[in-house]
Amino acid sequence: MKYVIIGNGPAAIGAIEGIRKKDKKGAITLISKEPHHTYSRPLISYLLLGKTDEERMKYRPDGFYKDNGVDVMLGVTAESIDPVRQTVKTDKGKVPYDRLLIAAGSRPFIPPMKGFDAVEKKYSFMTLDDAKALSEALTPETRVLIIGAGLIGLKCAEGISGLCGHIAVVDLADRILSSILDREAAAVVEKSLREHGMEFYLSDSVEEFKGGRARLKSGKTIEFDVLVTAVGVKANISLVKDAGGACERGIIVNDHMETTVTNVYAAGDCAQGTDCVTGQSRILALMPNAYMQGECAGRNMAGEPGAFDRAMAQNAIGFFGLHMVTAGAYEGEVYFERGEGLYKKLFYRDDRLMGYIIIGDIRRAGIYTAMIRDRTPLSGIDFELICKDPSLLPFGKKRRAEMLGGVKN
Amino acid sequence: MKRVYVNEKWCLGCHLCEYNCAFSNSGGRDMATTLMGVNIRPNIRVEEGEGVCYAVSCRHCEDPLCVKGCIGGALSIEDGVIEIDKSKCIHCYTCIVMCPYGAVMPSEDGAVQKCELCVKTKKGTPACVAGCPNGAIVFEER
Amino acid sequence: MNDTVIEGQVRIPSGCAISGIFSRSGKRFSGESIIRSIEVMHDRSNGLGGGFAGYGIYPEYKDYYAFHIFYDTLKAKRDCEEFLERHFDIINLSKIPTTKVKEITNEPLIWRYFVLPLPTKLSESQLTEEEFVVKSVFRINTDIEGAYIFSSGKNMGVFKAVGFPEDVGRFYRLDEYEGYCFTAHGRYPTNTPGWWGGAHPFALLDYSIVHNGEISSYDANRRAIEMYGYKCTLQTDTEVITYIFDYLHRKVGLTLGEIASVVAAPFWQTIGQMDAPERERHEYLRNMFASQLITGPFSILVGFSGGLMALNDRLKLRSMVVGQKDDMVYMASEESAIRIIEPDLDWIRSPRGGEAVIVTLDKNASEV
Amino acid sequence: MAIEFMYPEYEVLRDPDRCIRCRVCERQCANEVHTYLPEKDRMISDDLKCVNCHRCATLCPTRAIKIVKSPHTFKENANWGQKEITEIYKQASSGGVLLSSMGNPEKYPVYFDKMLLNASQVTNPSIDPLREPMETRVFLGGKTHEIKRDENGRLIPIKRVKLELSMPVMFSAMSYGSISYNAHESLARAARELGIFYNTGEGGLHEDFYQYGSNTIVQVASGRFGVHKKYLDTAAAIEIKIGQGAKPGIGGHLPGEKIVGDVSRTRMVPEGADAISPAPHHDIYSIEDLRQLVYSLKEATNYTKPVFVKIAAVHNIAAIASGIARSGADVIAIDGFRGGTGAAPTRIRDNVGIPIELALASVDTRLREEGIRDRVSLVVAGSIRSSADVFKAVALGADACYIGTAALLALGCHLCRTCQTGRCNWGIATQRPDLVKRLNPDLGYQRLVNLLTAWNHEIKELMGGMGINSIESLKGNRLMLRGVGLTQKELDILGIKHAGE
Repeated sequence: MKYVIIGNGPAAIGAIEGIRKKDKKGAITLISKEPHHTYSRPLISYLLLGKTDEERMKYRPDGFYKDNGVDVMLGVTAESIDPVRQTVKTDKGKVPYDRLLIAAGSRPFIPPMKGFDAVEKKYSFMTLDDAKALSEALTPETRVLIIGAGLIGLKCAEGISGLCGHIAVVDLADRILSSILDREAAAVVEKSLREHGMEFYLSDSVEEFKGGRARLKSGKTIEFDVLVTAVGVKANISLVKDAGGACERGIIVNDHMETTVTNVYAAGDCAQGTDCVTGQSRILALMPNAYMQGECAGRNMAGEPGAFDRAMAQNAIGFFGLHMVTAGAYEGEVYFERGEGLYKKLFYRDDRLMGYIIIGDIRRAGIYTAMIRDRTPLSGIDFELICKDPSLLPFGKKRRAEMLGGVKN
Repeated sequence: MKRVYVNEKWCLGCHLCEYNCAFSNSGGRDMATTLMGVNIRPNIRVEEGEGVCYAVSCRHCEDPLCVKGCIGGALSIEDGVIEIDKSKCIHCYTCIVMCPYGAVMPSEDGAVQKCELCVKTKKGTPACVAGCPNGAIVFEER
Repeated sequence: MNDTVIEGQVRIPSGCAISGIFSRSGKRFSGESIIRSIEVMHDRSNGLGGGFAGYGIYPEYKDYYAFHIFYDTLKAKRDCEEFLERHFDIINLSKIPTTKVKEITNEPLIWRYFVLPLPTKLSESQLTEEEFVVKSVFRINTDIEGAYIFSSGKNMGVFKAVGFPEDVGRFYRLDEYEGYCFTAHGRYPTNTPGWWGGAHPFALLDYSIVHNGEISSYDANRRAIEMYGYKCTLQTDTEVITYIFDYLHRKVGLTLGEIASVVAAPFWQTIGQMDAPERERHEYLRNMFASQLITGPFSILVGFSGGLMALNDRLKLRSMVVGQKDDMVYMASEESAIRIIEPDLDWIRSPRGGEAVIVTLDKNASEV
Repeated sequence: MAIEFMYPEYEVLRDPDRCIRCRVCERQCANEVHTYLPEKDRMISDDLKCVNCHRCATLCPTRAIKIVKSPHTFKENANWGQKEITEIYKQASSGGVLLSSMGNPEKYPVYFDKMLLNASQVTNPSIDPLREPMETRVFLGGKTHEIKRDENGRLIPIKRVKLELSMPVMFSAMSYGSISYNAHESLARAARELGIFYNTGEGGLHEDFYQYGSNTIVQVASGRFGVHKKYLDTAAAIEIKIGQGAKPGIGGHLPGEKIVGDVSRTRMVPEGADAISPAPHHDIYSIEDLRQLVYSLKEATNYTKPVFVKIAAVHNIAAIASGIARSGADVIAIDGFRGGTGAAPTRIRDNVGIPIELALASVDTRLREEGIRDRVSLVVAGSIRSSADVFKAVALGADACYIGTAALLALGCHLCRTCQTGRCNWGIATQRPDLVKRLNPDLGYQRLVNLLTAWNHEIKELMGGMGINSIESLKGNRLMLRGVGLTQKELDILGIKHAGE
């Protein structure tokens, strides 16, 4: 069996580990445009922050490819696939496959902005190379303008906060981290970030760049030396789309990570699957999902059936020591608790927990995540107790015996 | 594979496991001097409720969500034991969001800590098990 | 009697040599060969006791109990004879013929009586004849100071003394006796009493026992057997073993084979592997006769009317071999003791621990 | 009374350099001796409540706690000791009978400690138990020397009721109620694993333990609690309890507070009602009455089970045992004056009865003199503390021993002798659920198995040393014993010689 994997992120690594759980021998070829050993992209902000280095950023140890018998083609770009002959055409030649995984991820999306092309120092914040280039452009006096107050934009802001003089963030949304936080929660985080010297221009956008200045829709102007665009990403779907596979915003996959093209799978940020909380088909561009989709794809490619139907939004992020965790969908009734160092919202509906936002004391939040993932009926547990304090106590003896005692009921 | 299992029927809520864990992972020579005045942060924690008590520590899942979720590759499985490489942990706490048992937790320095079955202390039986006075925590194949 | 403590006052452990010769056909042979046999094992004795038992030696008095008695004093003889006359019909009495041997000293008066219980006394006692005899023997041995009956069977006799067995044999002129079975004993006691009664064989009625060993179960066996009317006055292994055999054989009615399964019982583990009926029998015997189990080293030869049995303890902690040539069966502590009298054996083997070797006279044997 | 003249008997010493305030002691002490003072970040203790059970000291992870006898003392007096004085105070304060538990702790001679064992040297070989089989299997029940044969002359085994024990030790009667469910489960499981027996005592048999019936001796005592047909049928043997070594001549009393839930159901006593076992069986006022009960029980169980009669060792024990041996009983169990109890009046416990060694020796001798030793087996109890005690008892003439206190020690008992309070910190003599759970039978039973496995090894070693490879050759083998420091009278009663003889 010949496996070909396009991509070198967590989905690709998950696929390798998934394949090898079942098939120790089949040939695996990995094609990646980036020339680097697999590394963790979210770590690039920590690299700038000095909390990690290139060595420690490696997502898997140096021997990983060799230990798993992977033939690696780094710095090679996959250009198209031929689903009939089952080959991948790359800029270095054709590679045949029996099973193909597209784990090509996404690329920055930059909306059309007047004068953008003329901005001299402009960067994205997606890759290791992006991060290195950005950091080289910074001096302690540099004023940085970040377009986008989402996860990427703000992690970038945190990452460079010690390397530059000033940071301004512009976002069209009325709050920061609009994709994961509600208004109140966002305010909590925003306050903390402002305390670290950041400026926010929300419900606003750039009308025009001119000289070292951005003029906003609201009429405000921001002077800057370096521009970072972190508005959003676009899934890399063209390989499948061109081969006639179904795509929307991402490559459509089922619970087995199969695309509509025979023997072609997709996983990670380029794939669009079902959100187990909402039931909607969407891209869940999150590392845990990417890995688990990749692993599921790998197993299925190696002939071991098994679905991954537990994809959901789940985020853990921190800025300057303020931690927040979120998961699921913010729908239904709300349990709200706010106290010293704690902001907690639990969303529940139809006898199940739908989602949560917790800022501050995030200990044991995984118990809530599991309840969302497992659709634990709230009527079967002491919900009041668990709202206050995530523990195994509300689950009852029998369930605990399964969880802690290995007892199979 | 041998794992730590907890039978709450026999848990006395004495919290010795917590102290034994904290001591074992401290690398200290003597518990009294090592833990004197220390607010311990054990990898196993006793939960208590109405007439119920039991200890919770990492289950060392076969299919561990924490490892899959770890964005930095800091968590890994070595011979079935889920270990944390603290130097690679960047304190994102994705693992905490992933763990259904609440068994992964931030340590004092911010990196996550979790039960590693005392493999790094090289004492064989995990300290919580060895010190449990009532066999409520066992280390065995199931 | 001097100041030395003797058997009965103290328990004296001893090592020994034993030998036995048996003619299946009942052909009588001289006691000379048994002397030669036991003499070979000279080093297994230390001169502090030797003795013999002969079966078929008194054919002319075969219906009478032959009492061999040591007397320390004439008074003892008088008292004893008075007792005997009151209870028995004495049809013959004589000194047992001896030869002066320089190695044998301190000899007591040694007398022999052929007797039968007085019918009136016997019926008065409401005992069996044998029981009457046993009771009388016990009474004399315990109550009449200085008198000791050391042989009380029919058509058999025990000859023993302090000295090396070969000297004892010559002393008693054993070569002048003829019988179908002889056993011999050379003693190596680890103490120095000088009492003739303490020498072996030990006999009661027709049972005579020569024994090599020192049993560990002694007091358990003694206290158990004493419940059944026996008195272990000598505190010797041989005495208690003799009583156990007498009890189990004569009173309880076990066969010699069954007795072997009691006194040298198979281990539970072995019993557990037997077929059901066999297992149940062994379980029963071990359970019911638990106190008759003998442990510790022993090899014994049990002489009885018409037969001879050899038995080792269950672990075979003492040496013993059995050989055969034609109708003759030989049993001894050492092979040399057999080869000296019959170099050309049909076979020779070493019985396993607890394995009873029983030989009896052939059906058409010439002599009983 | 305004002033109590009591001063703590023990003091809790806490090493401040070692106490890490983990508060394990506080959580584990049912007597509430230890308290944490958060404002001072200190542990304090109320010594007066301490019973010296060592739970805290044992669980303290830093060994910071020591319990010491209080040096606080009365003026020296060879006649009025601390015990005598404080007992007066207690009674003057309460007006009640003094109660205590476990066995007689007073300084009477321990004859087991004055007897030494023999070993083989040169003249006969010792036997290596690692190389040769060493048999400790014991049968309890009367023996017969009657022989039956079939037409072919083959021996027909006569069926006799009997118990087969892998070794000459059993767990003595301790009722469910006086000890906990988990203690009972530990005993039952250990008995099964070891191939021996445990005894229900007079507390009935919890239905959960019917599965251990073939290793269970059920007791029929004067209160007849928990006795019914199925109870008898389930058991391997039935024991009529006449007396108990710790309290000969008196009955028992389990207070109503302990008669709850399963204890009530198992005893067949209404919840909250006191369970009072009368001093005598009111249907046994004489030996012939005993015979009737023995045969009633045999009838009720179709002559399938051995019947034990358990008596306390009292002055004329030999004559009593002789009577029992003739009553149809299969086993006589004799409980010496050191025997344990869950609660007994102190004066009775400490002053009534005789030592088991002397009782055993005289009973064994008497039964042999009367020629009836084979009719019954003798089981002795009353402070058998080690394999050596077992060994000496067998050499004196016992068929087997009962152990109670030793078994409880194996389960964690620290002999604090406050069973009567029901606050056993070791989960043994209590019915409080939070305390009962402290005894995990998975561990408890294993410790019992370990203990007796070790004892059995030791018994085999001792046997091998004296050249005996089967326990029946030890039974009554008093030559293997020698006395040290005993008077001629004592030696005579024990039927042994003095060392050196």
